[in-house]
Amino acid sequence: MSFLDRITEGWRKNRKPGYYEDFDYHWAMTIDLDQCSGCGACVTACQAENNLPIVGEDAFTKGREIKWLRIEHYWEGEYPDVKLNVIPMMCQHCDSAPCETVCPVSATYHNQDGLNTQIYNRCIGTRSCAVYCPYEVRYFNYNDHTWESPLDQQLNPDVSVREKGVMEKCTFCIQRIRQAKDNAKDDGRRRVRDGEVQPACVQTCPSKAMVFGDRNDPQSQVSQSLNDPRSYKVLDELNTNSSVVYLKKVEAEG
Amino acid sequence: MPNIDRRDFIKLVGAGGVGVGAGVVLRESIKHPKEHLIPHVLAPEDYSSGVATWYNSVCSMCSAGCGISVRTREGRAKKIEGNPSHAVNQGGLCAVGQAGLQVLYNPDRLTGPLLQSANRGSDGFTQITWEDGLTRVASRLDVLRAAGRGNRIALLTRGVGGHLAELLESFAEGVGTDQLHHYDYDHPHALYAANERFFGKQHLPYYDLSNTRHLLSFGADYLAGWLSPVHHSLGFANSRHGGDNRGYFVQIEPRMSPSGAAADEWVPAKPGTEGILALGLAHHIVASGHYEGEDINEWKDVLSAYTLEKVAEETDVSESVLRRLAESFANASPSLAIGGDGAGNNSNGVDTLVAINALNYLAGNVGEVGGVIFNPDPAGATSHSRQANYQTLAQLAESARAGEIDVLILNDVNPVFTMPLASEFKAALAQIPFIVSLSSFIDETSALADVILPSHTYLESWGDAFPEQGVGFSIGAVSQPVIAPLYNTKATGDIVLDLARRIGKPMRWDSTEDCIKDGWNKIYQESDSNTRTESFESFWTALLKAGVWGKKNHLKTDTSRPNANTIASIGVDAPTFSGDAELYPFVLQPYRSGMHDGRAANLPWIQELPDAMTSVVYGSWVEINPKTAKDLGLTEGDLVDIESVEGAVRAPILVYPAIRPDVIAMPIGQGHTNYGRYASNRGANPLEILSPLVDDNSGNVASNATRVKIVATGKHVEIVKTGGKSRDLGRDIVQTTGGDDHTAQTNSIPITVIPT
Amino acid sequence: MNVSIQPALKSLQTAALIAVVAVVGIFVGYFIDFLITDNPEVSAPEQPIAFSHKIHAGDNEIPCQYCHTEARRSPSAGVPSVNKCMGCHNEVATESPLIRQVSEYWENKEPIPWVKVHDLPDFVHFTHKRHVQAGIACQTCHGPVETMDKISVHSRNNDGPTLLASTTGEIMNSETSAVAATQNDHWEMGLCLNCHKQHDVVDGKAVRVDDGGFDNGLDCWTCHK
Amino acid sequence: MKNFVVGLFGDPESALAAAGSIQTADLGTPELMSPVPMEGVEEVLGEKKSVIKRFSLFGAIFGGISGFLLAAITAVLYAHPTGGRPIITFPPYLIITYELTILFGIVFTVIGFFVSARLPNGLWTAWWKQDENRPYVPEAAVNKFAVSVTCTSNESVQQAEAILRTAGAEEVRDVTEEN
Amino acid sequence: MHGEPNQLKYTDIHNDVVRSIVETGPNYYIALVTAFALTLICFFFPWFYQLYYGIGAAGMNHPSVWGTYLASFIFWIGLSHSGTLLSCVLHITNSSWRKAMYRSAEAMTLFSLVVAAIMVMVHVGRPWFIHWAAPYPNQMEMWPNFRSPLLFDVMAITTYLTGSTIFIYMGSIPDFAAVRDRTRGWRNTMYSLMSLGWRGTDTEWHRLHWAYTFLAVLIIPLAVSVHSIVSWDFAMSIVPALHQTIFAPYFVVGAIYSGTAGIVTVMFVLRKFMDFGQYITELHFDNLGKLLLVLSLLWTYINVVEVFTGFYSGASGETEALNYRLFGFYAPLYWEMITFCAIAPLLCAFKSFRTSFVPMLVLSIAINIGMYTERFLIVATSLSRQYLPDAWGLYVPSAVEISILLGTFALFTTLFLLFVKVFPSVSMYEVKETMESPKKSPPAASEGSPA
Repeated sequence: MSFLDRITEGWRKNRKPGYYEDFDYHWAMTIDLDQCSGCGACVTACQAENNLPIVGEDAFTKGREIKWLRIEHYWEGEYPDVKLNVIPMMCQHCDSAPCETVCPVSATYHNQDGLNTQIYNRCIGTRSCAVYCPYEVRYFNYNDHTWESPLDQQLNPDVSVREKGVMEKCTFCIQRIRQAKDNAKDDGRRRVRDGEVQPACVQTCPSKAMVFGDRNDPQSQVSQSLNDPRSYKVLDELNTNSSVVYLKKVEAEG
Repeated sequence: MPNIDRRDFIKLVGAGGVGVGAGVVLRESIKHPKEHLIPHVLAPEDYSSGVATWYNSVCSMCSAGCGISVRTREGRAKKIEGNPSHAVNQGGLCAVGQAGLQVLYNPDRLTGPLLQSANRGSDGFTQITWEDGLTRVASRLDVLRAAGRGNRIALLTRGVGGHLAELLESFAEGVGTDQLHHYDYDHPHALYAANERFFGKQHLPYYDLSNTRHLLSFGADYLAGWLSPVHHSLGFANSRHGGDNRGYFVQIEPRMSPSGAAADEWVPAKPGTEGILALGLAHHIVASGHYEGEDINEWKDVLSAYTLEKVAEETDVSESVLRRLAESFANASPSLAIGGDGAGNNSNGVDTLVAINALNYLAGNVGEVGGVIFNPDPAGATSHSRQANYQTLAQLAESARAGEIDVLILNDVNPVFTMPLASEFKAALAQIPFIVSLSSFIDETSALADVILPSHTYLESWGDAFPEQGVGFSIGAVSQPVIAPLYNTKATGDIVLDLARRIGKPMRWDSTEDCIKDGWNKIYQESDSNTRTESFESFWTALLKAGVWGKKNHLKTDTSRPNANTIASIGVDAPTFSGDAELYPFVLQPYRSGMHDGRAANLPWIQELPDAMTSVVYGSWVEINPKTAKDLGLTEGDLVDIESVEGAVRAPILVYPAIRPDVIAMPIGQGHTNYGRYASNRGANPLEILSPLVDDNSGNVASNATRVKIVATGKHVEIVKTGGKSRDLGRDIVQTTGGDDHTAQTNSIPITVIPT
Repeated sequence: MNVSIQPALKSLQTAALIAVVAVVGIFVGYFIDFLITDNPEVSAPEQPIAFSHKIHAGDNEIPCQYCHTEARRSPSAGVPSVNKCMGCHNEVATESPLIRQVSEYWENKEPIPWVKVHDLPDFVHFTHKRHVQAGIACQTCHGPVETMDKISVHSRNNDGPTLLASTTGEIMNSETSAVAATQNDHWEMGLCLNCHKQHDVVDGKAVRVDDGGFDNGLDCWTCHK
Repeated sequence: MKNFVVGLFGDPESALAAAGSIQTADLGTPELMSPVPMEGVEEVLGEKKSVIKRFSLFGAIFGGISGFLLAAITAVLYAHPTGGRPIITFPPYLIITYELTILFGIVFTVIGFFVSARLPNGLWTAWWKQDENRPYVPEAAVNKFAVSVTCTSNESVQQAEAILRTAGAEEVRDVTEEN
Repeated sequence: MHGEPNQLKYTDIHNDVVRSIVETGPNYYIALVTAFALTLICFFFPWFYQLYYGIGAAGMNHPSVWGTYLASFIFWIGLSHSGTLLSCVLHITNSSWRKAMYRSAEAMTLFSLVVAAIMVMVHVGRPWFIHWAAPYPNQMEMWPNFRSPLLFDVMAITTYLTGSTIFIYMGSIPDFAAVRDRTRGWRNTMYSLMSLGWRGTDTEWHRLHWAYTFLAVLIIPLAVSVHSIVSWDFAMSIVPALHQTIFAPYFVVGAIYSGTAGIVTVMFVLRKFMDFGQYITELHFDNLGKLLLVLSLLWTYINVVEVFTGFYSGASGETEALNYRLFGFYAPLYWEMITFCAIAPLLCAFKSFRTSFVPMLVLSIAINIGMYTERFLIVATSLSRQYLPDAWGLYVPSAVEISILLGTFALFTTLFLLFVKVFPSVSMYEVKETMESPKKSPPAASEGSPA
């Protein structure tokens, strides 16, 4: 393939603004806020799966925790008519992600699975993506993190340990997606089955509030969940076109 | 070319040399270090480098008995997940369960037997061999046993379920003592007592949250700490999407717990008045004709005092709310009332829980789907009778003080931390001549031991579990080692077996594995044809593979009515509190947060897990109502002393929007003085200042019945929390809907079980 | 008076020469270090036992996957267990001093601490399984291992495509064969990228195509983690 | 033989007048050297044209095109979709285009300047033989205005010296080829 | 010597300027060594520590991932707009008062840009990979992302740095030639090379004039674009209070404003310590004072507009960000900025103020403190109050950051001190141009013929 051909080919394939809709998969997640109790199991699952560092109290005090998935708390009203609304907040894998365009070195971009990916070893640490992200779900390694031996033995070998100066964020557990695709290849299947991939948070959620799957597949559980009339996107007015969809909490009358 | 003289030449050579050196250094500095490939001597069958192997086991972080699947790579456990086949948790797992890996890999774990060579509690431990350690212990035991004074040996273990309990039982018998106590701070003694009184069964029933349409939870934090949180979460989620008829959840508690936050309605009744409230509802149900049983008149008699007006006054809940709750509870079918720590750990705790049982009975929820179901046969479940309540431990301390205990064997239990200071438990331990600990860590209690024989973690040893509250039917699971022991430790069962052999009372098993297998063989033999396979061996293999076994034999069995005496005994007194209400204006509610009873405080993931309600990490705090804070002139981070009659603890103020103004709350779990690098000297332990006020019906301390006062210290600290401002300022981040569009069915969760 | 800059340039020549020599020196030093440590003759790390791939894979034509059994089913190719070595060497060449070393390890039940030669950085995800199953010959990346007494860090493939004779058990024809990593190719991103660009996967086998270009695993997360 | 006769003047007007006389006397176009740019040179010695603007224009156009192509081609060579935008996104690429337009405009202007002013002095001798040696008087960098005449014969030297003196040169020097 | 310029002779200028280069007193060395030592201690040591430890050495945290480093970057880029832009504009408009000061103003541009570029290195997490932001062919076949506003920055700053360097150099060629004739040894070699063999012929002057004019024409839009692009680093995000169309003009005005104030400071220093009193006169301070007044009014206007739009938007995010800036944690800084940049410069309405040197120096420094605060507030207040209140945080610079901030000034001073010894810091030929040219006089021997 000649140089010129490669250019024309690239142009042909990618010129349309919506070309990402033709991607192989389009992973998406729904989170039912009516079922989420904010217990935090997903937070620890994420930390365990993705080698998130134990940053220590000092770093927490300075606001440098690394939580790819966090639970946000919003109180409503005053005592005694007070309510707490919780919402798990992680990378929304926006199709129109503000963070992607700003990275000068393409360390974050939209991949063929519709994921907003972060290539740690390409990152030079401008931190602009974290500024551009309205969900504030990008976390920066302010220093090298260590695991006191033998805690290092729990590190997931499928996920790299990020070094200082690198931005990181939720990947939808892309290593599991990759593993599932690998398994599908072994089985001679072309596609991953619905439910075959579950990010750590979805897998562990005690109240099964999270559903993950391919929204290109209309039969998938997540596609059906997306059609729920309760579905909404956080900060949808920013047109980020996110892939994480929340289902509204129900306020029932006694 | 310029003329190069000698000096120039030297310069050139110098420059070249420096350059070459710099080049070499440059390349060397960017090269990767060499690594080694360490092959096996003999390749294991189920091992392939780079490929994950999963082992099913049982979580032992609390007594809920969730099934886990542990992912291992290259012989190391990498991740704990819920076992999707296990009916209790169906793949879900709480944060503490996942942090079990850090029990295994904790840098503070003991790596071999230790001997206290200095004063007790001084951390003057020296390494000894197993042989040495076991001999020392065995000789002590042997002397006592041989002299027939085996009863001077006391065994205190954490709540051990399954066949390991049988093994310990057998050991106690062997050494000739009946002082075998299981101790868990969170064991629901009051609930057992109340169930025995009302249902005549000293068991935990199955609370079918999944199918209920209306849940009244009296201080039961069922989503976070009560009985089987993961299973309750499943039930909660299922009920919220059980079709058009979405479950309605009411939480009655003075301080909003995570379950209260998830509920549709939070009712901040006065602390300790939950039972009165329940009886008020019962009164309304009976009075308004919702209950039509034959014994209606007896009920009317006993409930006559609990009119809504009076109850409203006593509980500080308006009459209209009470009426509405009673109506909807009675009309919803099925409905369910549960009572947890908040209600049970009061001076009137058992009465309160009996009242809640009565409420269930009156609403027709007993034995019904979506109500309270007793497992017909809690197969293999451990008897509650060995569980030590506060009184038992106080007695143990008393005998220790009296010099009646010669040897104390501790197994992974930390009463020094969870017992109030007023019990003087720690001082009592000092009177015991010889203390052995089988703990994997040095904690406040095992620090007092003379010999520590560190046991395996649950991920390295055999065990099994039969969750008593179950899932509506009998279920059991085997806990198998998923990783070769990291250190020079032994399984608890093996230590006990070894000791038994050494004192000449060998048991009928060779090893823990043997014991577990033996137990399961019995289950296999007794089981019906559904679970029969070709042989026990194939059953065993299949069991280990699936990680769980169950028999779905739930029957609507127990609909028996409480007899007249039972009904007549119903009644809840006003709660009593220690401390003068004038001097000590606030009721302290110590509650269990993410740290469990404190045993998870040494797990960094749990320390770093923001609290479910306040998002605080690494530390303790005191929750007070905004109004109270304003009255006292306190703001977040002001360091205060919480003083009870018994003592004081120091922690910063956290203004908490959802707590009664006359109540303050503190999380349990922090305040360790000696529990490894992650837990030690962090926060405060509210259990220390509890008054030893005991509910005689359960024998347990009424932990919600201590009055305290707040004394400002004038100091200020920064509370470490992840959250910024917890108000959404009209930004619609968490959106809600009250309309009809919530009826769409999405995540209906079928309860499944895969019997082997 | 002359204002040309040439005299000034001339007077600077020595200084410039020194600077140039120093800069060239850095490159030379870098290259010398490269030659020393990367030369197959010199750079191959000393192994605990002087195992020769030449004898095993070359002279005796033992297929690679006879020992590296996991290459087909696992991301890592794996090293054979001591047991595996002893499987043959119970019978074969038992008296050789090298084999004696092996049997010593076996008798002590100790693993042999082989030094890792082919190492990828932590952020790289590479799976042998996919590549072996796609019919890529080991030598494509590892070089003519069957000619090496010692395995060297960077494979140099001096003989080109003829080395594609597969030791995986199947003979690769020119159609299915992957192109060999060319001479002096280091294990850098460009090496992987080139091959991925030039090949497509047809029925699970890598096939050289001329119009592939974009689809075959060019996503960064194919190889990064 | 090539001689330069240089007259030094204390003021620009005299120097300009002298230069005009030299040119009228058919002694070739003299070179003026001054510490500041002199006004009115073009009236006396004829209009000067420079190729700099062509260089600038070419540079700008070249820079613009290469800027856009750089952005566009590198984007399609290894496509990394970002923000759901098309791979060739005009608004940002126009900014790159703009910047490179200016960058190359500047660089080519400088090249144009060097070429047209034959600087650096001494590097262009290969192409402009007559530039091999050019006269210079250091005073011209301070406060003197110099007129330099290139003479190829003794007569012209004398003639030029005469004209310069007449015009009021403070000093007249013969700057002979130094080899 | 302190007469009016038109009483000076060409030789005076020549001698004064050359003296400033070749004659170096001990004070200069003391100043240079001090500045260099401060640079090492305050800038490079903390930076190396940060390289070793990670960005955690600074005070940045989760919501506020940008901090003083970026504020310093904008500040220095802003300061750079003093010189070249002003110089170009004044060159095109033929303002003769520019000529005595533009060389040092351009030098300010250059060194500000250098410092700003270094601040980028300080700012990023892995500066050892910063070359990945440059388009060059590599085995990874990776190219930078040209869609990124940060890459616009890279391109713009590269261009601006190139342009400014060339511009200051081109303007200095005749002066290098003049200095060349007065120096010997290695200096002569250096100036010979730097002057490129300039002879001052009519053709050379002509070419220089055109080239210089073209450069000026090219650089004016470039300079405007540079700070617009810097503003887009922020404005292209959707952070409340940053996502604003007014940001580009806001930044450009702010940049010229702080740059002009910077020139006043440098003018004062040159006047005071380099004995250039006769070239840098009240006239310059007067004109710069007027410029400052105009710019301060413009700047105030844009600030008022910003406050108004924020207030008028009614969007929770915008109003909260505005509220926070005006009355929140950083409010004292905000009001300090308003005092220094909007109120204090009104003094420039009085000619007596404009023409007094010390008050102008104080004002110029105050304005730049205010402008630094502005940049800091842009970063700090917006990032700590974004869309999700639960992710709000607070950012306080660490000691390392403050030290590095101070170090940048030392670095700048060091570079500038080196500059005044290499470059003629007042443009000789252009100052000569502003004088009346010598009149016809009787022939006389040339005075003080240089070597």
